[in-house]
Amino acid sequence: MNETLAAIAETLRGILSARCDAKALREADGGAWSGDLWSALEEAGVPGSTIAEDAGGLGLGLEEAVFMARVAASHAAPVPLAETLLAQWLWHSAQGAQPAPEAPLGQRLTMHIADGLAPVAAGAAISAELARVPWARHADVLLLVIPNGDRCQLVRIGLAATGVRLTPAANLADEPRDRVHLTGVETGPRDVRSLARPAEDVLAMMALMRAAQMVGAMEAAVAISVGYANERVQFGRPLGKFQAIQSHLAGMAEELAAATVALEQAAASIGEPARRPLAWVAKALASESAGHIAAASHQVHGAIGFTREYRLQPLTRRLWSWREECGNEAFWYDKLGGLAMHNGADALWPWLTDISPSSGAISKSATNSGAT
Amino acid sequence: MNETLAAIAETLRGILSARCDAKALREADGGAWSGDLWSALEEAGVPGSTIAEDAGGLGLGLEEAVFMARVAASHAAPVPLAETLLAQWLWHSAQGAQPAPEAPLGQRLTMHIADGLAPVAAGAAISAELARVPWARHADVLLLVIPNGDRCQLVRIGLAATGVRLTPAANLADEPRDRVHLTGVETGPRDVRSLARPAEDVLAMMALMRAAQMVGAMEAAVAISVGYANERVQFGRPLGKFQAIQSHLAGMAEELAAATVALEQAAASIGEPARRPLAWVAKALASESAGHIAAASHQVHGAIGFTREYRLQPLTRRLWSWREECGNEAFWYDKLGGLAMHNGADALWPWLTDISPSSGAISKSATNSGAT
Amino acid sequence: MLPTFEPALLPEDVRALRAHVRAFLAAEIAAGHWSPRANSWTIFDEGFSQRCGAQGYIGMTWPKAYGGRELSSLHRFVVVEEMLAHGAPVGAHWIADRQSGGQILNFGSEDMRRSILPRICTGTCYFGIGMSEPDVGSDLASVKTRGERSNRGWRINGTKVWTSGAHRAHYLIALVRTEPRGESRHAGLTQFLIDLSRPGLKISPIENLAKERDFCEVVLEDYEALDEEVLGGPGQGWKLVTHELAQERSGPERFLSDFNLLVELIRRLDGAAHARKDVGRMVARLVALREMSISVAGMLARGVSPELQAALVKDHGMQFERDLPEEARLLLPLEPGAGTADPYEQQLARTLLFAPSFSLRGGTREVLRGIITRHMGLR
Amino acid sequence: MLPTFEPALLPEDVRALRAHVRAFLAAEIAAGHWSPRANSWTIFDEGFSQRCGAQGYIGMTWPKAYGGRELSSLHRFVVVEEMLAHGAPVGAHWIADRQSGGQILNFGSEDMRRSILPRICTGTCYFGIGMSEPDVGSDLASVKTRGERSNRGWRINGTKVWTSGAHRAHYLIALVRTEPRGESRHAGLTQFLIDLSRPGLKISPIENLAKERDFCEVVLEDYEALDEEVLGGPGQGWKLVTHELAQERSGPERFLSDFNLLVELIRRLDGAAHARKDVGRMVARLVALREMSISVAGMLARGVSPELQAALVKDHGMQFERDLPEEARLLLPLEPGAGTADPYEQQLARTLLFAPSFSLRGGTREVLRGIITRHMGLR
Repeated sequence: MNETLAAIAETLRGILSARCDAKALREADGGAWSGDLWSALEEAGVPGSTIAEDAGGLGLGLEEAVFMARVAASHAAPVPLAETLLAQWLWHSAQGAQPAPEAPLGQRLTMHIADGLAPVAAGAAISAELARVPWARHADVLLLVIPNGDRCQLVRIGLAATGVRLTPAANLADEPRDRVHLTGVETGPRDVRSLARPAEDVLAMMALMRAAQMVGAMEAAVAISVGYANERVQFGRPLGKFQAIQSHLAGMAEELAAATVALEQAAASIGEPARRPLAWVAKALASESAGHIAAASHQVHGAIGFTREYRLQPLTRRLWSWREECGNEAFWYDKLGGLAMHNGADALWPWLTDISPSSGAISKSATNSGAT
Repeated sequence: MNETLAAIAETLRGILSARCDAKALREADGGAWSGDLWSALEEAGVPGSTIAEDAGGLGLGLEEAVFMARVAASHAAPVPLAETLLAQWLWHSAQGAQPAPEAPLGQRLTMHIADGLAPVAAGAAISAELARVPWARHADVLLLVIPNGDRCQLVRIGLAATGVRLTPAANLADEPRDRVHLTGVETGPRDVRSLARPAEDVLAMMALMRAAQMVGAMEAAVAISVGYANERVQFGRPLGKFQAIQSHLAGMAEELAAATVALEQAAASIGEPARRPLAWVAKALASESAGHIAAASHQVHGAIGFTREYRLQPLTRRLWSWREECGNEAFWYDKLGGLAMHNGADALWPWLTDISPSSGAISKSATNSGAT
Repeated sequence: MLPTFEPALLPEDVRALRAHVRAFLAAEIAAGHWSPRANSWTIFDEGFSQRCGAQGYIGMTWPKAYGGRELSSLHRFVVVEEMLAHGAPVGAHWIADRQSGGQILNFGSEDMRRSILPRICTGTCYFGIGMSEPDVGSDLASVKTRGERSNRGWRINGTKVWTSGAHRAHYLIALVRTEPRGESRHAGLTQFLIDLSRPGLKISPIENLAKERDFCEVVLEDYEALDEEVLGGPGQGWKLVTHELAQERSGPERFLSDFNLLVELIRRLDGAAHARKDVGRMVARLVALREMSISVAGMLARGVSPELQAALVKDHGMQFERDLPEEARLLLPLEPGAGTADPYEQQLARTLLFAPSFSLRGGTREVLRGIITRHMGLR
Repeated sequence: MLPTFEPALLPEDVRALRAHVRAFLAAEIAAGHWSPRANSWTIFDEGFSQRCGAQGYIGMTWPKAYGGRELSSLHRFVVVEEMLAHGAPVGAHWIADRQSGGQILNFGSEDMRRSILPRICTGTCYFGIGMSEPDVGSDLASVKTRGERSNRGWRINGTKVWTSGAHRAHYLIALVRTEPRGESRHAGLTQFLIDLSRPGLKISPIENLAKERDFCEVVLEDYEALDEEVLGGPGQGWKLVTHELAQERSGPERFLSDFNLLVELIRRLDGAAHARKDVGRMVARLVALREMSISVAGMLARGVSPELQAALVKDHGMQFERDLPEEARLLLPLEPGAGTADPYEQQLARTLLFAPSFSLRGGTREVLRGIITRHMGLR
């Protein structure tokens, strides 16, 4: 871990451990906005950290964003941090119609890829119905991503604007996943930017942020399980002395290690389009492991883990939700398998060696890796 | 177990335990014909037991045939008993062009469903190439099954006849699975019969016989594994005291129990066309369990199980072969899933209750169960 | 050495009984009393239980003298499997019908039988399970709840936990240590009938992660039990609880909890070819599990103890129940959550949240696997 | 507490090295010396080993004084992974290069180093592993082979088993009990260099279930070892064998054994849409396993002990290797057998037969999982 990340981790953990206790999580489950937590994060400059430096942010990149999302999720922090960090970064990576002066995108952001929409002219009014938009009810701005060939359009929608209506919905962890109805919502020229990446890249980045959250939640679930196995005595011995429990915990550690390595290598190379499939791998492995690790954690815990007051369920309910969001493992495995078969049998090994960030700058032979 | 089956089991075990030792199995692996074993089985009337009583047999049915195949396989008996029992039964269930006098089909039988052939006129010459015919090199007669709408034709081919040529091949267990080349092989009027069942029924019966063999081999593998776990000491304790080993063995017992129940219910209702899917279930579950049980047996045994001289491998190599033969689990699951979806969601429960032999005579609502 | 599952043939009159139950359930659903739900045996619905009682669906195997019908375990099996397969809310009478009533019938006083069993049969008297304690899961012999002799009988102190529905039930049967733990861990335990309407009890529902309040904590503070409320006699607790667990492990709820999810999955798949293989696999496993379960019911009907077979069906069935939602979510992906009207989405969300509990009830996997290997001849 | 896998960056000159190995292997295949096969690190091919030696592919990390190239573990990693990924028959020099040479370098006498290491580097000197015994599998501390002081040094008696290729190798390194087992099970053990050309040895190949003769039984009957053939000093055996096992567990052969099967599967699938998801899953797992393995190589290069990470990669990789043929057979069903010319069918049959051995080498799963949980802080 480099020094920047270590410093971020310390700051974040200080904020989170005090403000993500059982009471706070229960209130968030009930629909309350975790305003104190968010304010503390804002005071520390966290949500705005991926805003470009010339626009008043810290100019952190996605690798740091991934790390922050992971740490926040290990505390089950009920705030749209992952969404805000990514949306800010995308907005500031994109070209605005009128580059200066730089206007802030918003404070509490959410985003959504609108596959069904055609690119809009600046100033046009937008009507659409968007399902399962994360945290919409607590966000002030929605960043709409509209596919446009090998680019995409980013459209800033103020959620307090006329023509915006929400129907509340939630995931299994009670995180808001609202339906957003847009009826002739007007956009100004400063609200539309063009991003030099295809929408499937943005989806991969969203998936990577979810993978980061899953790794964080899995780390916490494994740590809690180890602690419980050391404390709880059964048949006169600590649980952890039983081979069956050891086997559960070792299996959890293995899957978590694989998912973590996959996450870190994808985050380290998020700027290289030829290594984009690493994000697919990261989300796929995290999604598959999430189910196994959640089940094994509950298996280790027995009945106590099934209660709402115990601290395992905020993590496992998130894992069960996040694994489906932004493409589950079947979705990303399918895409990766399609790529491998498209590249052909003899290209598999060179592709495997090239795709790894350990190989340094990528060679020509891997440039077909984006095609499917 | 009823008395007939108990008597058969005793006879068979007496013959097999003396003649399926390591030396005999090794010779069979090398390509030798297990003549002594077969003669002993013939003397006891086993291979001919499914011949109709009026044709000189015992008139046993497929339920007994399934049982005999299971017991023989538990000793890895290297002879075409399953094939002979089924072929004899089919031949005597079919209608001959000239019913009397009854001529024997043969002594050592094999069979093959020739999907590519059109029904032949009696007396016609047959040319075909048949892949992976079990035991062909040691058999005297091949029963060729030619689909004919909702019936099929059974054609008796003497393997010593002019125009028959073999290319030897084998499965992973060194059981002959030869390629049979037929070039203008002549058939007499007594060589062709018509069976009032579709070819897919015959395939299901062949699959059921393989399922029986797999259950037999799995029973032996589980028993050997339990014995080994009791004997072998590691870290100062018998292997069986380790929770990880217990877990392997319990898992094996569970899968074996499910496969056995599936086999027995399919065998008990093999005469009822509406319950034919039970044979699909039996082969599918046996095939899937075979892999798990073979792997777990080897896991329990460690290195000794990987040696050729140890008695586990004749069983596990057969399991790895048989699970692919006559349709593996993917094939039969697919067929069963197609049926369930064709029947529709609300038909699933009535179908489940009707298909079970525990329900007695089948009701009307299950008669759609043959359709896919 | 290897477990055998003798086939059982359902009695001829089961056919009519099954038709009767199906008609009853169809009418219930048509009347809008409830909709089919996965894991329905945790759903408490007094009205439904009373209507079941009116139909004679509760306590079916018990003597007529106590309100029963003197039918076989196979008859009961058929009623229970129909209820579960249709996702009917059997939670209120579930424990009483499955295990507590049997304990009272076999080990209770004649007064107890006469006063309680007929009320169970009418669907108006409900039970909770009083086995587990805060630090006692699978290792039941280590229960810490203590019973001491008192003037009137016994004074009981301790805490029972995970007692399903205790806040809505009338009784529970509690496993209590009545003599200090000696050489044998299994000696000195006693089962008591606990009347939840009496003083000396503090019952607090425990919210589970699905936000339902099914489990309770029951604190006994100087609860006074009468001598005649001892089941089977002081010190007989271990034998009795073993019998009770065998009942708890043997039923079809061990693989039918999420059957309704499979039904709704098939409906939503609408014949999709990519799903055939996996759907077929689930159906095949169900076919075998159901046959094994019928065999266990047949053993009970013949008076044979199915300890091994019940443990085996439970462990194997539990695995099936846990696999089913995981298969479903890959065949028909969606983001599960609250507040959907779609039956498949509802069942999937509910089953995902309940799946961790599938392995809790009736003993952990390790306990079950220990039973299995012991019977297999592992020394 | 949770394992960390620091990313490693391969040195810049690895790119040229990799290209060199690929060209070498392509020329080997083109010349018809061998065809790619799964599990190729059990295939003994002296000619190939000598040609590898001539290229400088063996003992790469050792000092130049002993014939090595003083390259890093990461360089060796790249050569090894290229060999395995191309299914090259590295069996003859495999053990010597991976573990025995390192033991000699670190714990052998200077004479031993000078006489043996250069021959290993030229691909002409081969080793077997002398750890296991007939009744000693994972529990190495219980070895029964005994060494007693003799006039010339030590007299060794006992039986070693599962020693790969001992009938074709020149040496083995044997773990021997040289003092009676006392309080500590790990004390009193010593590693010896055993010269297989000397008297006092009976070597019998053991046929495996794939009908290959890779493993041997080695009976030592009054075998005389010299004092200078003790590695590291008498009583140091446990420490040394632990070091050796870490080397044995850390390599990419723990997930690349059947890589060739995946290649041939993809070739035969020819883009079949039904297989995409499962192929993608295998590829994803490989991506992560390879990165973890590179991280382990990086730890070795930095002189950090990778005991936890190596155990973790081995156990996880082994699972991948065992799953691969099972996935393949369902995606592309066929009846596996001998005598086919199709590469996919060949690799599938070979891998199915070898799969049971994947978990044998380098310690059973339970041993590995014990190491993992201990490092995780399980007390």
